[in-house]
Amino acid sequence: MSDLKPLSFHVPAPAVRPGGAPDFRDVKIPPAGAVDRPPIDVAPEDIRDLAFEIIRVLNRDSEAVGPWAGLLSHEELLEGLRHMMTLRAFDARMQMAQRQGKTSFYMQHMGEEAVSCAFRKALSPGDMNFPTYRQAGLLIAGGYPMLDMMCQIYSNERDPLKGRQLPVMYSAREHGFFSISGNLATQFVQAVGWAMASAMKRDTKIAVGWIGDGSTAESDFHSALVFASTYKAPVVLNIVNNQWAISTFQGIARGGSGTFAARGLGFGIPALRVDGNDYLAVYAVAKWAIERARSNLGPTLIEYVTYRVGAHSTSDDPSAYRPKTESDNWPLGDPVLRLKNHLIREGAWSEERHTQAEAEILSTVIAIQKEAESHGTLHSGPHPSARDMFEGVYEEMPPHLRRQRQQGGV
Amino acid sequence: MSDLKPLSFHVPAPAVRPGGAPDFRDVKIPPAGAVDRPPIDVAPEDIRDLAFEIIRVLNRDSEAVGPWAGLLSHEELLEGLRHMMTLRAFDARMQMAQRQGKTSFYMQHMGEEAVSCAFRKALSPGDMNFPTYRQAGLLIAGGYPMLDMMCQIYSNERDPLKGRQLPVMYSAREHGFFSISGNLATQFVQAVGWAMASAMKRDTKIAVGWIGDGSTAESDFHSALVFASTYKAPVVLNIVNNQWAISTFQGIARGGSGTFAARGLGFGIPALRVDGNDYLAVYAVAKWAIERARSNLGPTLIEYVTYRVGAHSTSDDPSAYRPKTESDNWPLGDPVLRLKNHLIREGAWSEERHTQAEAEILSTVIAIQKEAESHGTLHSGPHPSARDMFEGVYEEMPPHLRRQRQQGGV
Amino acid sequence: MPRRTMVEAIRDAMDVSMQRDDNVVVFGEDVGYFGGVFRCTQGLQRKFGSSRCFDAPISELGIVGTAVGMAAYGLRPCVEIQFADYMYPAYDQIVSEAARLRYRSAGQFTVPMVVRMPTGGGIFGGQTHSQSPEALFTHVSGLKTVVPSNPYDAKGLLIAAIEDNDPVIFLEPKRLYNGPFDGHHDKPVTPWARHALGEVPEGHYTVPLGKAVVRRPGTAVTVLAYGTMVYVSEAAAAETGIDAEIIDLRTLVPYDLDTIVASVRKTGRCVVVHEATLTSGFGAELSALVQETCFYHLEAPVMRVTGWDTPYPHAQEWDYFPGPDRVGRTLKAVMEA
Amino acid sequence: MPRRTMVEAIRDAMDVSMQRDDNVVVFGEDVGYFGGVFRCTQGLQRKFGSSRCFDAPISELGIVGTAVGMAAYGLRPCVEIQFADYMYPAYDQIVSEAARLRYRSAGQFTVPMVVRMPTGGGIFGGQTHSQSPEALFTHVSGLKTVVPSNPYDAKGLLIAAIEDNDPVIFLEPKRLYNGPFDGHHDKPVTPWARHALGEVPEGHYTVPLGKAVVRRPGTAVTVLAYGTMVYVSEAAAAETGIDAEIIDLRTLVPYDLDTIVASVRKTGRCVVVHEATLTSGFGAELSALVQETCFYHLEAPVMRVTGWDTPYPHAQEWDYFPGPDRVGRTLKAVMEA
Ligand SMILES: Cc1ncc(C[n+]2csc(CCOP(=O)(O)OP(=O)(O)O)c2C)c(N)n1
Ligand SMILES: Cc1ncc(C[n+]2csc(CCOP(=O)(O)OP(=O)(O)O)c2C)c(N)n1
Ligand SMILES: [Mg+2]
Ligand SMILES: [Mg+2]
Repeated sequence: MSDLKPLSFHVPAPAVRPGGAPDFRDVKIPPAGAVDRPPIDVAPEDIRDLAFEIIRVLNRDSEAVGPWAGLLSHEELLEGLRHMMTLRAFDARMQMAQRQGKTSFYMQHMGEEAVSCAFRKALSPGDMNFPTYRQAGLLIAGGYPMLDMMCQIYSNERDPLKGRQLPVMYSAREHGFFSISGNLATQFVQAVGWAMASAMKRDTKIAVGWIGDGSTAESDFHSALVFASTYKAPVVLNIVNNQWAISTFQGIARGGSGTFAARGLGFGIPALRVDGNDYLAVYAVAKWAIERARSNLGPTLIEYVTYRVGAHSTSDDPSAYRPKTESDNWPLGDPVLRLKNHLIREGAWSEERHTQAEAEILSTVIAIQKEAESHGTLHSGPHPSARDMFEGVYEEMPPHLRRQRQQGGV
Repeated sequence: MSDLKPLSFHVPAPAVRPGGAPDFRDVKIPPAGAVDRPPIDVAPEDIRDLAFEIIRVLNRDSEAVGPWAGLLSHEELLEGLRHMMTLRAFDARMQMAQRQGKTSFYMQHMGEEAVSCAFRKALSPGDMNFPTYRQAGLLIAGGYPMLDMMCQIYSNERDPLKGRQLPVMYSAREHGFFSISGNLATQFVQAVGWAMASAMKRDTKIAVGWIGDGSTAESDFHSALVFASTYKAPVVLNIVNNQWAISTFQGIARGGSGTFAARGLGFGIPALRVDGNDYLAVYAVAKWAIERARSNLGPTLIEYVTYRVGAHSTSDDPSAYRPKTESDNWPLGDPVLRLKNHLIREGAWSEERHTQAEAEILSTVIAIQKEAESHGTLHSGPHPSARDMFEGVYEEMPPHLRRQRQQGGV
Repeated sequence: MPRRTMVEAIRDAMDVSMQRDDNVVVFGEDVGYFGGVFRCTQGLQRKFGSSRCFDAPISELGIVGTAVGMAAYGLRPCVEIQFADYMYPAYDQIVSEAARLRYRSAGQFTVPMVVRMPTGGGIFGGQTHSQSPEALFTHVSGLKTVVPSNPYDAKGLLIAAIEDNDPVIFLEPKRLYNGPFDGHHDKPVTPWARHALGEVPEGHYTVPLGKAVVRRPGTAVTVLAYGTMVYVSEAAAAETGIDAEIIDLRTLVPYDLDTIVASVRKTGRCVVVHEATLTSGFGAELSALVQETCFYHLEAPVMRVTGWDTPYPHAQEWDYFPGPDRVGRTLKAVMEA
Repeated sequence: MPRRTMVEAIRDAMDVSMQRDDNVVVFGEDVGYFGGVFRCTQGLQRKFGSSRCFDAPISELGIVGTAVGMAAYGLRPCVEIQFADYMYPAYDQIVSEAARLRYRSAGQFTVPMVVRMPTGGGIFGGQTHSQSPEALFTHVSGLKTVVPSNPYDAKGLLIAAIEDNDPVIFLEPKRLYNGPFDGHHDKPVTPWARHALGEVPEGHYTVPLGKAVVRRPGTAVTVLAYGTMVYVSEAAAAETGIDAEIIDLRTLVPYDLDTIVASVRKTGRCVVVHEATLTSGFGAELSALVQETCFYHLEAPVMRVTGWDTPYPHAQEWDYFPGPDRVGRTLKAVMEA
């Protein structure tokens, strides 16, 4: 042992940095239709390989192929397309509103629209999502009023959260959308608790946890797997792997040859990976996992392989840490475009109708935005009152807070 | 969806409870010698199956068989036997001392002696363990003075930790033994940090994290895997699965068809399971993992399958939650007996020499105990002083603590 | 009326609550089959089934995190952290989630959850079985923090906490589980059976959160205490002969300022006693509040007697613990000031 | 002398420390290639290589937990938590491990580690980018807690913290990163280039931990403040015309009692100001200390001006923030008391 070589420290780095040419050669993409669709009561140990595959339905020719295809009608797919287009238009407007100083902060979904929009379609009323800030598609596809979303973003007098929360940190219980936390990952384990409660009460509702690739490093992710597997909770645990966590690529979170889905294997939790830019694949996998949960078969862990096309938030500029054109080279393409092309190929849609729909959607969004702004923006008010600030800390305001409110003169 | 069946809540329970007959039928034990020994630079994805096997060397006939056998001489094995016997004698005496009120608390190792004693043998000077309270074998096999251990247990005037720590929460930097924390799991990730530091400094030393099966549920376990895999830290991560966590069986921590070792798979960390009651198997696996770490090949996760024969601690009575005779039925037997029988079969040992060694060891332990007690016990003193209580909170005592020491009159 | 230990009273509170409300569930490490390392949940699993009372993995984060989800769903989880010293892994879920959820969701989601944990020293538990972290909760808006000092209050406060619609941290002074303890560790233990506050009514009753109680009326000096320190203060008053008015706060947040102010304005002197370390302990808040509200009535500085600013040591337990001697000395000092 | 922003001064402190001592390493979320979301570590990876400055997974527990291991090995990690609001997952490693290790190992293992984190409000960050959790550290024996208020101090204190052999929590008031801020949010931002304390010497120097400084000498009332509140207090003094003596504490623990006592004994009055919520905030400790040590010199109660006991709201930021008006009103009240 005297001729020991010194150790060396390894810090993973992405294939390219700004200035370099985008390179996704190490992202292995199996062909569409290639991955089996096991029965929902499959033994988790029999499908361990699915944690290292990618389930895909739409192929390069925009056809829906393989065992996960064929679940949605054209009408349903057109509705899905509209949801994604609406989310994209909404994002564009709010992003601009932030630049205009009408709110402090915004976070967009560009490139990831299929994940939340398609997943939402597979849920039933009463099911509860525990989302991150990048699943507004759940609200849009779930029919939550866009006006409420905008009023919250503007922290105006009509803000359903009374100005207390950051923009985009929505809460909509009636729409199966849990209050978003600014602290990453905390809600992944709460989803498991909700699901446990549903099982305890012999309810039929399930819960859904959402987390980003980077956030899987947080402790709550682990607790969620521990509790979900121990109590076979009726929960779907969704990991949205959009390749980036602010400025760090997924190699800082993933750990060598592992996958995020494969984190489930040590817990006996069925683990699937899916093409997150494929509306049909996302829906199919979501439906499979939701059925498992609802049939009391326990949790499923799903990794959505997608790409964050935009900046992390309005406070971020990704050109500082990745090539500007990286997103153009993302091998799974654009979810809106892929679904549009599929519907055109199926004869259910056309370029013209798409262009027209785009214009229609935009003008609807703009109309709602106008209405929202008539209730105020962060910049110009009117805002929720200072009184609102003191309310709701407890069910009843305790004496010390009442004294403080008096001191505050409100 | 109108005819949905209500969900139901699942709480895992052990096969038997007090009053029932012990039943280990669901513990699958592969035959000794059956599991391959891959090269240390194997790709983690090529040995995923090892996370669901058990590496064993000693067979039912006390022979050492298979690819993991043949690494230790008889002399070395005899030394190992002596370490385990010493730990057992030490435990017996300290357990009794606690009953006699000479200390507040004790935790024994009965049944798990091979794990820490054999692992220690594979380490080099300068390597650092981050142990739990059930690895005193690392100290005994590492030559740490038993007198120091006892003085710490008694919190007497010669206590190297000055009365500040609970009994059994040793600290011995010079012996590669990190200060034990009373908070479970916290040190698993610290081990990774130590290993990262060693790699950063181009040192040749490695670190070893230790954790119990139950404690793998804690967050630090997850962080350790995240950081170890990200930075390929030169660390061995040891999970001692002794089937119990105080009163809860491992089903409360494991999650269905997973194994503790398989937690490594999602991180691309090689994961092995080993017969923890087989001194030879533990040594062989330890050596493999330590060589990997020292060759800059990164972390290894090892699950030691063993059984906690005794109570959790002197505050615990296991007859309240498991059959009294359960330990007699543990299919992997007793580590001391198995090594003894192997050495006898090899012609290197005999019943007589064993009995004689037992007596010798006991009298040595008793002699040291006498000496330790001459320096005081918790019951009767002399103890470290109240002055010691105020020292060492910071490198230099800050003014406010100096004032408090004055007020305390010391 | 039956006499109960504090352990029995706490168990009884959960039993009564579980009977009255199906939504009350109890879980934690070793809490189910075994009934908890201090036996506070013994028999509940057998009585209510393992969907109502069960063992949890060793993850304080997971215990509180799932409880937050359950509470938001509509249950009333009452969870146990095995020792308060082990609450830190759950601290994020308590502070960032349980305490904030009602506020940030504008009341859409609430967290009617109780987190029970044994607190304090006196059992030779060393630095990880002896801590008193109450100040880490009292600083967090949205939490209520309760510390009972006897079986009667423990039962009534715990039922009130379970019925409360906000998250409540319920700190159980473990040295009081089996009897009152005045710090004279060399004297035999008094059982609750011989103490009036060991009388615990059957069935449902509550002791309201946010109300302190005068344990010993007096005129010379007000002592603000809670948990074990109530008995230590009583002993100190008895042994010094100082006619102290001893207030048992019971709830730290929301605190009962009226009771405190009325007493200090009467006595003109105040001593605050707790086991937790001094700096930034809850005693600091009490001291600040008293001088803010009673400045013109104070004849001497408000003094604090607390654990020292060191980790809780093992061998030096009785040097660390603020016993009747230390409290008595401070009472005298305040009287002479 | 060069003028620097506080961000530059902090970066410079790490740069200087990394040059002088190979054992200093810097890591955290987005800290490596990108240089940190507030740019405090920009350029360090390029200069010192990715073994000395690197990106970490999003696990505050892991960041601090590995740093504890590195520090015990012999390095001097200086890690960043992206916002103080995200320190809770690391709280167990800070409290149970970093703060206790020297003590429980009788000095065999020590934790010369710095945990930097942006703190405080004023940037419309809402409840999870605005918190001031200093009291959660000041209650923990074994930790030091530092809050600089200007570039000069930030550099000198951070170098001192990195060279300190105990764990130091280094809270950086994010609203001060680019200029002093007195709470008048509607006025244009003053850059550090126009402030004397924006003068930052090149190279190595330290500002010792545990020493406060008088920012504005005065005779009427002592104001105890730190971070952003130093400027708010200055504005309040100027606007009320009250001759306040403003003390910038700089280090909260160990605190500089001598400077505090000397001032309060002189002025006979004291106001404590911080952004953190009132109850059990560090202001409570300061208030308690002042009245314990200066009781007979006090002509009015020690008063506190702080954030309210609510989560930090988004829209009502300026109703929440203790600005010059609120401080001024309290100064007047204390003068009239
Ligand atoms: C506990 C915590 N730590 C750090 C942050 C700061 N932060 C906000 S978003 C983010 C990156 C998250 O990345 P990922 O989980 O991949 O989600 P994505 O943004 O890609 O959807 C970070 C580090 C936070 N909000 N909470
Ligand atoms: C953070 C924390 N939570 C809970 C405990 C209480 N506790 C001490 S040992 C133990 C069981 C640990 O079981 P396991 O990890 O399997 O180790 P074993 O005792 O079997 O060696 C528990 C729950 C603790 N010490 N620390
Ligand atoms: Mg991401
Ligand atoms: Mg165990």
